[in-house]
Amino acid sequence: MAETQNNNLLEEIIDGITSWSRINSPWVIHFNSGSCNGCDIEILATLTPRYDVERFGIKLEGSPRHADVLVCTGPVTRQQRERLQRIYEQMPEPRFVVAVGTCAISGGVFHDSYAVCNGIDSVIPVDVYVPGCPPRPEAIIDGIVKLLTSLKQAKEEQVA
Amino acid sequence: MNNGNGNKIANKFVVPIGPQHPALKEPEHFEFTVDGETVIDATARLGYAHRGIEKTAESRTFVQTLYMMERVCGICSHVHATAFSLCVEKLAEVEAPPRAQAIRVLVAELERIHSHLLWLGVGAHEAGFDALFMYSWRDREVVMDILEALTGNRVNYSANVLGGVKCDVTDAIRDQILTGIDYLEERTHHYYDVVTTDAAFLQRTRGVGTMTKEQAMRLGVVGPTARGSGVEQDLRVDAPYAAYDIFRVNRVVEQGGDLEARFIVRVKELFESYRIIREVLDNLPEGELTARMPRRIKEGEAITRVEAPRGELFYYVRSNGTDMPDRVKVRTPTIPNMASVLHLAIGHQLADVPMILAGIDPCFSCNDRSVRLKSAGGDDVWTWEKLRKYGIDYYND
Amino acid sequence: MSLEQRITEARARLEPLVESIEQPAPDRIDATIPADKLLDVASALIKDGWSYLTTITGLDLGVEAGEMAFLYHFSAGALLVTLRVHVPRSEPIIPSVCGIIPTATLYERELMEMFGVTITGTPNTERLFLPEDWPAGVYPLRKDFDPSQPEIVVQKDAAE
Amino acid sequence: MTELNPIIALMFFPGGIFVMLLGLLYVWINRKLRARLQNRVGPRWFQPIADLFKLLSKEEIIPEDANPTLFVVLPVLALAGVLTAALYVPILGMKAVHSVPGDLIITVYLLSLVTMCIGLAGANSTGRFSLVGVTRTLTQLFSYEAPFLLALLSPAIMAGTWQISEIVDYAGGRWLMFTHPISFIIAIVALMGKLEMPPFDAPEAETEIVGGALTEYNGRGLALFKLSHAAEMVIGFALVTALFMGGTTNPLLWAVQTLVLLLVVTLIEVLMARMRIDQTVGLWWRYGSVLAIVQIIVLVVWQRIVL
Repeated sequence: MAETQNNNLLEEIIDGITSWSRINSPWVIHFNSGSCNGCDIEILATLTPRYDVERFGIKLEGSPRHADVLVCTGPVTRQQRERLQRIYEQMPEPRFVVAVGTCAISGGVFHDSYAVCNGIDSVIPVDVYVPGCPPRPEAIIDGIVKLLTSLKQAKEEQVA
Repeated sequence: MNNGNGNKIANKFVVPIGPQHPALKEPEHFEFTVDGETVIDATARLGYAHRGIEKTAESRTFVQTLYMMERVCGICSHVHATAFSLCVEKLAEVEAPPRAQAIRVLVAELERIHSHLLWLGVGAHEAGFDALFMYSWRDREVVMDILEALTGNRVNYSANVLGGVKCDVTDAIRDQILTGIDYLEERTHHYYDVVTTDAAFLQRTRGVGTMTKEQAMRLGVVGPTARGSGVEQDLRVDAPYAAYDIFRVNRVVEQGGDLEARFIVRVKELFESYRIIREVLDNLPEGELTARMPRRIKEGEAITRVEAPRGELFYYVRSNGTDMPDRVKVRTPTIPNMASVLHLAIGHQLADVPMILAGIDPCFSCNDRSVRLKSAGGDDVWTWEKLRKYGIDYYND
Repeated sequence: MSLEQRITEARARLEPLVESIEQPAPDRIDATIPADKLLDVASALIKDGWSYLTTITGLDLGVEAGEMAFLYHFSAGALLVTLRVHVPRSEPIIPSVCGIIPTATLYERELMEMFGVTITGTPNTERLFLPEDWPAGVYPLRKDFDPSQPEIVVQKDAAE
Repeated sequence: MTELNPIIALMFFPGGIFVMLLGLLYVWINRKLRARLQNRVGPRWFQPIADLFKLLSKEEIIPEDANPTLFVVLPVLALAGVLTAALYVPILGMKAVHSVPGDLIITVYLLSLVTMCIGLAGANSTGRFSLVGVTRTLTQLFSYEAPFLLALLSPAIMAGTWQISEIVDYAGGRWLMFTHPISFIIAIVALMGKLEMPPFDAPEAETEIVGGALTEYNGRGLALFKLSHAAEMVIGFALVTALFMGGTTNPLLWAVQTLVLLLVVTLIEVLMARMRIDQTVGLWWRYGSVLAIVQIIVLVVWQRIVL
């Protein structure tokens, strides 16, 4: 009994550290699947002095291998659809997807166009939707923070 | 020249350039055909951001199309909306009231400031100079606040309505704009020194991607890229639209023709924009903001050309008497600039291609994984860097 | 170079080669020309850098009219000269201007893929905007194109 | 220092855990300073530790055309190299744990072992970008290595030995920083090249080649490489302070000296744009090596006249 006692204590500690670290250092990769660049410059604006996401440990990474959160913009044009899937598959587990902007949620203004697949969730599973055209940098940060808090809750339920 | 698989025939190799860059509307993908040393053909493959806008416009009413036209490019959305509404106003023979025209000029110049500061930051980020990127984007927040106070949104501000504008300049906004502009003007002097004197930065911009005036004219280059090579071409001066005939713009032209000249043109245009904004605010005409606009636009064609931050923007609208446009043609300034730079590459040595491409400063933050390898025989995929390295070795030995 | 001087200059260049010249707007001059005269009129217009080709607009005048029109817009300062080339809808063929205007290749590629017009002598016939997996023979900007035809095959693969 | 039990020395105090934690602290100071200089708030103090644990807990993906054992072993090798180098260098103002004649050369080459491992790792993971990252990393290695070694040689020549502890004794009173200004500057700038800080960060230029040599690495491998990079920073600063800034003194003064060095390096880093790889190589071979050789000649001649 004692033996199982302390090794699930050990597990608990390790779980605690891993989820603490995942919440505190979400590395982000940004993919533009045919967006008008409105959302992209707002995402880039979150790095700059006024919003500065580095405070939360969020770092913009170049390679999908290094990233945990895929921040995706644009209504997924047909040309980018297959590439979006490929980028998603190249990210190591535990990975999350944040769809930024109305186009990423539903194809937005270009909804019924022949060249658009209407939204990210028609291609890859999405965790957080950030509405807005484009959403303000605060909204994007709020989206990522909501993703992190949902991680925390998922952890608490798992433990409870 | 063999490229790894030893064949000497003219082989086609693919230079995968990043598919996403805020300043270039369309992510692109360059392909060069090489015969021995010289480049014999260079083409681009666009379409990563092709959303079928021109076709979708035919199934939308004029008002809906206006909102879509604002989202062609997130950075110069006001200019697209202005061009489209001017076209439709020409078709319906409706003249927007003078106050609306002046506010259109005001928002257009504010947008030019925001777009130029953005390009200055992204250009610096591309050259690895992150301090300038952070500072220029921090100052850009000032102009974003002004735009938000004036129109209600930081990006895609949709100040335009068919027949006028829907936002007005109150005294409070007026003061906010004036204080913001004073602060920005003082900061832009600092940027002007950085762009012209900072050694580390000049190493990456001076003599890069040079284009002579004759080449620029022949290839039909537009906007600051053309004005950087001495071409006197500025639609606000040549063909004044909206209220540019009242608020005169003086042309900013540089003779250098290289990347540094283009940086200087854009920074000088910032000063020009500050002056125009102050002029507009000082003598803003009184009057309503919109003119009555019929729902059904009678049959006809209209063309408007507008000076977007990146160059000449061309709009062609054709109506067939219903409340839906029959055809909308949009030609963004990036297409001719890119086509001419590609054309410039033909005949050059393979080793010069990196400099020429860097000239239009596409950002290579490439998630290159998203580029499909060309499977046709004899193709070889060179990374951008391998090409650059090849250029260096070529000149050393 | 005021607008009037530009107009007189444009008329001087166009008169010998063209039958009718209209002026639909104060800053615009139109000239309808047959397809085979396109090259000489175009080179007359761009001689010694007087004007440059802004773009080529493709128009499908509808199945009943059985005609397509291609508008070559040349801008010279404040003036815009448009050359209109009318072509039967059944077999639309126009000569390429890439010989004299090298950068026109992008506009011509767009016309080919959007209208299905064959442009003789154009250096590059590859697709410009449409995605690689776009079915051949389907031209989106034609009036008789219905968007439902090339349905977007969306398979939600086993990513999640 | 030898009375300290070697295992503890290796594992905990001046060796392993301590150097890694100190390295993470220095990485945090560097990022925070850079952010503050760019008018940003910058990361919280535990950020590097959180990054480390997160990377350790991520899934490990090994590209299928890479040799799996090599892919896994290389990060460990890099970290091992750096930690052994830590034993020869006086850290925290205390004498080095081991002192072997000629250990200056050992330390320098152990430090460049890390870059070799990164290069091999990049080559092994055969992604297009890692291949390019490798060529850049190695070309840069060959460009700054010679001047770095020459710069470190000048105190060695004055002290007449290759053993760090003896050089440190010789350099005890004198602040060689002022008597050997050129090699001091070259040593610092070469250190920036070794740590791939801007303006020498062409090998991992995020806007050009995504992740450089480590594009394919993730999870554990990346964590170990980041750790070895952090430890390398500490050892580099320790080496330069020991040789040029008056040898081993009390820990407080050592901490102040290294922090001042870190401030100087971060200032240069923020102010400079990234130099293209051919410009860096040009800079090193044209100016770096020539100046270093001139310094050596001046020293040798001066030594001959005076002694």
